[in-house]
Amino acid sequence: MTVFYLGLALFLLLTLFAGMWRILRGPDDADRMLAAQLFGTTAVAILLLLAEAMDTPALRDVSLVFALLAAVAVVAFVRLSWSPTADNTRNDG
Amino acid sequence: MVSQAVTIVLLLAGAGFFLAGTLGLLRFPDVYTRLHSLTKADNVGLGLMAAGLAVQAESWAAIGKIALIWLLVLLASATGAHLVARSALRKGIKPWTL
Amino acid sequence: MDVMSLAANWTFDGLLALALLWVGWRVLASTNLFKGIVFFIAFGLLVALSWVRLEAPDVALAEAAIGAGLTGALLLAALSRLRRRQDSAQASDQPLDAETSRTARLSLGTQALLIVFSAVLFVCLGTAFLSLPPLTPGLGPQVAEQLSASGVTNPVTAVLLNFRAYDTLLEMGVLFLALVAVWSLSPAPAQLVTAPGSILISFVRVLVPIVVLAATYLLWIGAYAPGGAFQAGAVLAAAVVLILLAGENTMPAGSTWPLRATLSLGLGVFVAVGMSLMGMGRSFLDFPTDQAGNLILLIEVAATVSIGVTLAALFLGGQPQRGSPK
Amino acid sequence: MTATMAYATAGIGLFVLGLYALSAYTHLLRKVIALNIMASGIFLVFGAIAHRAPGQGADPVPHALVITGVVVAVSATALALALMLRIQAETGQPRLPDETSD
Repeated sequence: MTVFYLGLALFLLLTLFAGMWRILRGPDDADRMLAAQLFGTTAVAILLLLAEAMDTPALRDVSLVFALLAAVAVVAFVRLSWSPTADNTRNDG
Repeated sequence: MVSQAVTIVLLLAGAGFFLAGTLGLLRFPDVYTRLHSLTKADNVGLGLMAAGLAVQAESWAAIGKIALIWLLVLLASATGAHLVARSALRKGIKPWTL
Repeated sequence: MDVMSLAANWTFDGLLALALLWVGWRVLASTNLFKGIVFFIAFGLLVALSWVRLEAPDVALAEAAIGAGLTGALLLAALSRLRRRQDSAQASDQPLDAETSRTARLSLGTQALLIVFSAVLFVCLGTAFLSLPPLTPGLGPQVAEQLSASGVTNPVTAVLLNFRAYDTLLEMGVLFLALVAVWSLSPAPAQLVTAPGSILISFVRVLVPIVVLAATYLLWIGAYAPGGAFQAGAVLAAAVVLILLAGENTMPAGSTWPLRATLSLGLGVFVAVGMSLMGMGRSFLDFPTDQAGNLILLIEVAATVSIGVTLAALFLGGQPQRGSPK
Repeated sequence: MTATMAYATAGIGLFVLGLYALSAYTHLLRKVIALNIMASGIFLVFGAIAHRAPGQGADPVPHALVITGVVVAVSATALALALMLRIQAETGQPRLPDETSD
C-alpha cells in the first residue's frame, strides 16, 4: 500500500508540474492565479497521501494549514491586483 | 482486504479527476471554462481522495480532520471561483462561444 | 525497504528537487513580475513539500503558512501599489513598464563574469557539503537526553522555547523592530476601494472562527507534536489579512493603543517571565523543571497573538492612521 | 542519503541563482524576491544537514533555527518592500538611486 500511496503522490506531483505551463502562458493574470489555486488543492491531496505513505499523521496538520489558507492568495489577487476599478483608485500612500 | 480495495478504487478515481482538472486548465479556451475544470479537481477529486484515505484512517478524530480539510478546500475554491469569475465579468472579459 | 518503495521515494525526491530549481529559476527570470510572484507562490508550496520529505513537519507547517500564504499576499500587495503609483505618475519620462528591462545596465562581459562566478560558487559550496563528515550524530541525542527537563515533549518546541529561548526572544524583538521601521517609513496606504461583495464577507465570517480554532489547536499541540507559537501565529496572521482584504477600508478607526499593546505583548511577556525568574534567584529564562511547561505555554500564547497581529500589520505596509475616515 | 543530497544540491543551486539575480537585476522587487529564494536555499541546506544522520530521524536544532529564520525572513521582506515603496515615492523609480541615473 505504501508504494501505491507514494506512486499516487508522484502522479499528482507530475500533474502539478504540467499545470506550470498555464503560469508560463497566461495569457491573463487570472489564468496564472487559477493554476496557483489548483496547486494548493493538489498539495493538500499530496500531503494527505504522504501522511499515509510516511506514516506521519502530523502531515494532516500541514494539509489542514494549506486548506485553511487556500483562499488567501486568490482573495489578495482579486482585491488588490485585479479589481475592475484598479485603474482609478485614490492614491494617498 | 475489502477496505483496501475500496481505498484503491476511490484514490484512483480521485487522481483521475485531478488529471482531468489539470488537462482542462491547460486545454480550455478561456478563464470561465478553466474555472469550471479546476473546481472539479478541488471538489470531486479531493473529495474522492479524502474518502479513500478516511477508510484507512486510524481514528474517528482523523476521519473528522480529513473531512474538515475537504470542506475547507470546498469553501475556498467556491469563493475563489466566484471572486475570479465576477471580476472577470466586470473587467469585460467575454465568455468563450463557438 | 523493498526495491519498489525505494525507487518511488528516490523518484519523488529527485523530481521535487529538480522542480525546486526550475521553479526558482522561473521566479527570478520571468519578464513579467506578476508571473514571477505566482511562480513564487508555487515555489513556497514545493518548499513546504520538501520539508515534509526531510522529516521536518514543524518547518513544513511554518513554511505552509508563511511561504505559500503570507509572503505571496505581501508581494501581490507591494506589486499592486508599485503599479498604481506608476500609473498615476504618468509625467515620468522614464519608461513606465520598467519591469521588463532587467539586466539592461550590465554589459555582456560583466554578465558572463557573473555567470562564471555563480558556477564556481555552486561547485565550491557543493564540494563543501560533500566533504562534511558523513556520520555526525548532530545535537539530536543531546536534545533527547534533556527533553524530560524541558517541560514539553516536542523536541523542536523544547529547543525554541527552552534550550535556545534567547533566539526566540531576540526573534520577537526582530519582528517588533521590523514593524517599528515600517511604521516610521510611511502611513498605511489605502488600497481597497471596491465593495467586497456578500459572498466574500460570508466566506470570511465562516472561515475566520475556524482559522482561530486551528491556530489554538496548533499552539496547544506544539507541546508534544509538530506545531507551536510560530505556526499558530502565522495562521492567525493570515486570518487577520483575510479580514483586512474583505473590508472596504483597511484603516482601523479609533485609538491605536489596544493595537500597540497587542503588538508588544509577546516581547513583554517573554521579558517579564525572564526577569521574574531572575527575581527568584535563577538565571534569565532558566525555567524550573516543574513549572517549565506552564511558563512555556504562557509565553507561547502571548507570542502567538503578537506574531499574528504583527505579521498582519506588516502586510498593511505602514502605520495605521488614527480614526481615518472611509 | 541520496534524497538528502538532492535537496542539498537544490538548496545550494537556489542560493547561487538568487545571488546571481540579486546582482544582475536592478528592480528592487526582483531583488527582494531573489533574497527570499536565497533564504529558502540556505534553509534547505540546513534541513539536508539535519537529515544526514541515518536511521535516527532528523536533528531538531536546525529545524528550530529554520523556523526562526522563516519568520525573520518574512518580516525582513515586509520591511524591504516598505523601503522599496518609499524609494519609489522619493525617486519615481523602484530602483536604487545609483542604478537609476542614466
